[in-house]
Amino acid sequence: MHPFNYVAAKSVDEVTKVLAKHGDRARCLAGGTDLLVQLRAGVYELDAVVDIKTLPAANVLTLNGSLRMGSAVPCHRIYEDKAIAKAFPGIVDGASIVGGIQIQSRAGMGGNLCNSSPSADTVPGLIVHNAECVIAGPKGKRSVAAADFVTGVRRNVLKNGEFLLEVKLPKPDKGFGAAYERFTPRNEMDIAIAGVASSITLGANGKVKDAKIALAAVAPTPVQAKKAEEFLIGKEPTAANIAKASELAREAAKPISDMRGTVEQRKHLVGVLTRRTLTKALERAKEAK
Amino acid sequence: MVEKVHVRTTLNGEPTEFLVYPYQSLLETLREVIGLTGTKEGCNDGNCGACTVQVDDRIVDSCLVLGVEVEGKKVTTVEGLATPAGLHPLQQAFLEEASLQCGICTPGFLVASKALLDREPKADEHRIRHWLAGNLCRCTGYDKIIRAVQKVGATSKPARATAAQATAKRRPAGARK
Amino acid sequence: MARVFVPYNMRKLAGGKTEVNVPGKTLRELIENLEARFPGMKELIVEDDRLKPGLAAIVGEQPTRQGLMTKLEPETEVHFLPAISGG
Amino acid sequence: MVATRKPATGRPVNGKHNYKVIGTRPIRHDGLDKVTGRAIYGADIKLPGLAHGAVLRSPHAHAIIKKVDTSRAEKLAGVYAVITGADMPKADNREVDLGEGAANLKWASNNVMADDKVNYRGQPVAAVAAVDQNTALQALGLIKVDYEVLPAVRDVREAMAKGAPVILSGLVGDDLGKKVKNTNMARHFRHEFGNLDEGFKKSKLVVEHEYELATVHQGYIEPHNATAQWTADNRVTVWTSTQGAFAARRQIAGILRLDDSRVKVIPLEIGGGFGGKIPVYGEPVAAVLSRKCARPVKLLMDRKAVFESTGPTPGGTVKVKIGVDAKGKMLAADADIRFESGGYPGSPVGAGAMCVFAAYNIPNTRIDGYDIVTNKPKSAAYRAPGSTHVAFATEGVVDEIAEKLGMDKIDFRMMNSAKEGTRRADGPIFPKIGHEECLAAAKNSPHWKSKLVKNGPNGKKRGRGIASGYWFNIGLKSVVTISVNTDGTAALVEGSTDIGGSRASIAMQAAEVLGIPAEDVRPVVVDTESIGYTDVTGGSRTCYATGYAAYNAAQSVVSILKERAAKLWDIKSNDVDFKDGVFFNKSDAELKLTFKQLAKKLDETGGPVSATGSVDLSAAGGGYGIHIADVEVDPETGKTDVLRYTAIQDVGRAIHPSYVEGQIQGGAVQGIGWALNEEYFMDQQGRMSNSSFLDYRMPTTLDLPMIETIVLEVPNPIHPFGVRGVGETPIAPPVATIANALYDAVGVRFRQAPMKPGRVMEALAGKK
Repeated sequence: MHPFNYVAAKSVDEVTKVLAKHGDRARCLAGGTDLLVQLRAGVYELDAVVDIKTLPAANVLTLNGSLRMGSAVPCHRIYEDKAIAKAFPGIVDGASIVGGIQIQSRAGMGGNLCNSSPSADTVPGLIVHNAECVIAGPKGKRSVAAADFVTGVRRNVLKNGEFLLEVKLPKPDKGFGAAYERFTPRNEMDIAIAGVASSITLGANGKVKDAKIALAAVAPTPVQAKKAEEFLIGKEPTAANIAKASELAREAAKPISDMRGTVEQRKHLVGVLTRRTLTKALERAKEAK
Repeated sequence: MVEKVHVRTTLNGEPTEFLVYPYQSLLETLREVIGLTGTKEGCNDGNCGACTVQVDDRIVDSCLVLGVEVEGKKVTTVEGLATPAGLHPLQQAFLEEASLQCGICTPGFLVASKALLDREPKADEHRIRHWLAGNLCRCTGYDKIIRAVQKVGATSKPARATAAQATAKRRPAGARK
Repeated sequence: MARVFVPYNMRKLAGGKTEVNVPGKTLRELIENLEARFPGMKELIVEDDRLKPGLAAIVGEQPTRQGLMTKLEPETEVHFLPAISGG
Repeated sequence: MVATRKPATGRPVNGKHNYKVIGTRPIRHDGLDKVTGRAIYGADIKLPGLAHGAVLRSPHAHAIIKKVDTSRAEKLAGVYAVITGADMPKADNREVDLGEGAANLKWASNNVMADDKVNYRGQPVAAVAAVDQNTALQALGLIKVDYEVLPAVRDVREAMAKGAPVILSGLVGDDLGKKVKNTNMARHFRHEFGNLDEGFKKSKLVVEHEYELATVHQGYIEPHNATAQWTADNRVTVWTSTQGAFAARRQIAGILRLDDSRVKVIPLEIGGGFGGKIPVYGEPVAAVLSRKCARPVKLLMDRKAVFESTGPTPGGTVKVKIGVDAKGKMLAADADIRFESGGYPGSPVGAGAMCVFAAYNIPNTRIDGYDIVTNKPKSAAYRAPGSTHVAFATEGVVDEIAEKLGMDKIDFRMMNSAKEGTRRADGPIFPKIGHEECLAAAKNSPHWKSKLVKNGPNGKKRGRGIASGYWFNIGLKSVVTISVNTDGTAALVEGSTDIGGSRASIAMQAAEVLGIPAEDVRPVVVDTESIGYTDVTGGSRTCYATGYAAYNAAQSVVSILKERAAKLWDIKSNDVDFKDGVFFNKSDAELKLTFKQLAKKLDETGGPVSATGSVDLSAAGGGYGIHIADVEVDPETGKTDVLRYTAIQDVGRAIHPSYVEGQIQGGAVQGIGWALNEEYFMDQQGRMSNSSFLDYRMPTTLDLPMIETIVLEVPNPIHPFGVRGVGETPIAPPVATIANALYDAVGVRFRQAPMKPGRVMEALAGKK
């Protein structure tokens, strides 16, 4: 591994200064469960690593209707918080299956987003919750929708000197429900062959006011099944409509065949997982009315 | 040029300081710098749990933690489970239940199981399997490991002070969630 | 007399026979008699006065550990098989 | 000492026995160090002046090495030595008996360090020794190798296809005795008995299918390690985790062109092997590096290298055809077994041929075995190597025949079962074996008699499968020395490295003879200069053969102690009797001494008492296993979960029941992983894509139920306590068991392993 220096950041400016100085030869360290693996495999080299676990602003976790999660907050703090688990079950679905307990002690949503892997387990959930990513940089803060954050395999909107500070989820409307499910050959310690997050907002008339469907591991980035979403809006959330939406979601998937799965397998799984997560999201939406 | 960093931490209840390069993992620090070889390397990329240690109150893969990150923290390794008073009940149970064959994964399983029973003494078989899924074993098929953890959980009195606590200076109650 | 089972790749040399009765108090003697009767056989079984590496002789029901010195009881069966290892 | 001794006391009684120590569950002597982290494994060794090594491995699966430029690496600060194939002693091109089967030394040398050609991706091409691990790894980056890349031959079909690239130009193939050149087929052998065509003509039902298995790895959690020091007196000392210090010594000495005695191997604790740590990998390389920099050198292998460059069990194809008469009696059976040997010849196809029909009594049989070179790491043993592959095929065909005849699956197997006197399909007659007993035990097991609800929740389908597996278990050489302490305990010195608790099971066998508690026998595993030649811990032989040597040593100790008692009572030694740890004066019952009491008097009756037992055994008794599995399949995703698993096995005599159960549970779970998800996923260029524990999916705690075991004791007549080999048989049945259970669940016969979700889903989609 190429030798690098370590900085335990105490302030946002300290982080942006180090990142700006080294450009793409410096990165933030939160859980490190992707960063250290990639460094060791020589995917890239760094001269400096900035630890943001020591930066208070990146470790906030507050729920007051809306949810603010610092980018260094590890998964276990999210799913072990009873209130958050009750308010945002769709987020907990993803947070509780990243790797095993050891990984969940360190890995967090922030790292999952910045690693920008197509099969990231927590990003689809953020998308269907209409999450906002707060980015801090040398010229101050800016906000980007989670849906737009990842731009390619291991690529995202972060520019030189910028880092992800926190993620904000708006207060869910009444009648909002969300769920995430992935398929893996093993029950734990695995990586998604396909993953789907769905959210449904029921209107007063019981019809679908809004629907979001985000797919993982079936395109270079997490991708939304727009046609399937549009189809559902305004309709009764019947099993038949959900099945039709699942079919449309399959068409949004552009998977490849690799060691983890084939194109046909992934497309088929997107159909199955969309139906299951829409059904679960609907259940949670009804409870939230 | 990258210099070694001076790190102060608490290791198995004792203040410990060392010099380490920032890029050296906690696993490499424990084994090569401090010389405690009880924590084992199985894959060095967070997929097998053989290097599991406890940092503060969470179990982590020490291969995916930097040595410099434990500044000011409390690190517990397999060498810290037994105390002058004797083996930790899990260590005794692993021996009685033949829960190890080659033993390379045993340190990781012991640290992980202790962390579980410290927070959920009455964990059932599914919960134990879920908690230990990050620790791979290739010899035992897991059966006798799960039974040993169940046995200690069943016999542990709920508010029992674990052996490790008995020796650590009296920590403020509730210091651990 | 021992009942020698001829391995498949040596059956041509033995005129297609699968079994041959051959005299011999020890395995060495038996192989000498085999060679006398079917020239060319010995070279496939023995190498510098030992069983070829990778070849095992089964005497009765068990692979022999005494090599060519193995004593043969009357009517015992002798097989030549690939030496096999475990995992 | 005499090589083998007929057992004098303690004749094994079927099942019930009157042993004091055997059958109990003492805590293993090395347990305390292993649960406290004090045990020293290969990677834990520390030495003054120790240098850290790293190996540069070929990125290509098949290439000629044109040039290796190490100049820049040698100049890097902190680098002590750099070596390539040119630095390796020229090992001669001859076969040598490694006790574990023969091996060609030139190829063994090339396998640990290529000279002019690489035959698999990951093969070592250069190595560095430096001040620390990171410097060594950085130095690797400065070594420039130019290759002439050749097309990769990825499996048995590609290797045997017309015009396939020839991997080993020097290879002379043996095709049924005929020499063949320019081939990838290293060997084709055949076993044939009775009249096959006759048998099939008379058969009322004939079923034939071809089965295919992917390459699979042993998956031990401890990566390979090797530390070596080549000293000025031209001697090499090696510290390593190995399954056999003496087998390692022979390979290292052969590769380094030294006499065996110039190499001393010190075995440290070993973190799993299952056959994969019988071959040597880093030891000769560390030694040559050490000679060049005059320092001890430690070489640790990373997980990627363990997958890509150490012996997996071969992928391959197994075709089986069985004919039965109207009543279901097997009349004829034909098998065609083709295994990848990897980059150099030597796959376990011979063992596969021995096991393929071992469970059955079939008059007319033919078995063809092919050992085929491919551009993959050289295959090594993996627990009953070859037996799992052939059981997948045979037990699939047997299951199908039973169904077509409308016969009960156990009755059909019982009717055709091999037993004592059955002629094996490779020729010899079976001694006493326990296949029928296992089938009977399976039939009235709680699992087989339990009801299985066929429909699970959310449309999941359930099924139950059964299959049989066999392994012949080897004997070979072991030496044990026992010395009596005056405090009434005994020291036991042995050469078998302890992977599964064998220190305890060997000490227990000595304790049984000496009539003292197991805890009072202190076993220690020593290096190659401290005990007589002892073969590998493998082939399920350790408890059997080293236990037998311990039995012999203990008997000798008892004889010497009888003479001491005789001296004390002034009588002749054969007037002294010994039972349950007490010496008696035959003619005066009042005169008796316990082992402890007599031990106190050693100094006045002739001094220290010590004896060595040595054995060279033909074979441990063959072991059969019958496994039953209940599975649940999610038709929507193709995922299979194991609901219940029972393994029934005849072990002859269970010395330490906990570790016997542990071997059966561990083997079963390795088999389940092999059946469901484990495989080498190779890309077009013959490179393994999934060389990590993330994508090489071994079962976790959450993928398995408890593994129930039913241990039968059909005593093996050729061991003093009736021990058979135990460790390997349990990996043979699972792949077939899971396949048969999947058929019962979803009505599809799976003939490709692993039966991973994608494959199950495709089969179900095809079936609709």
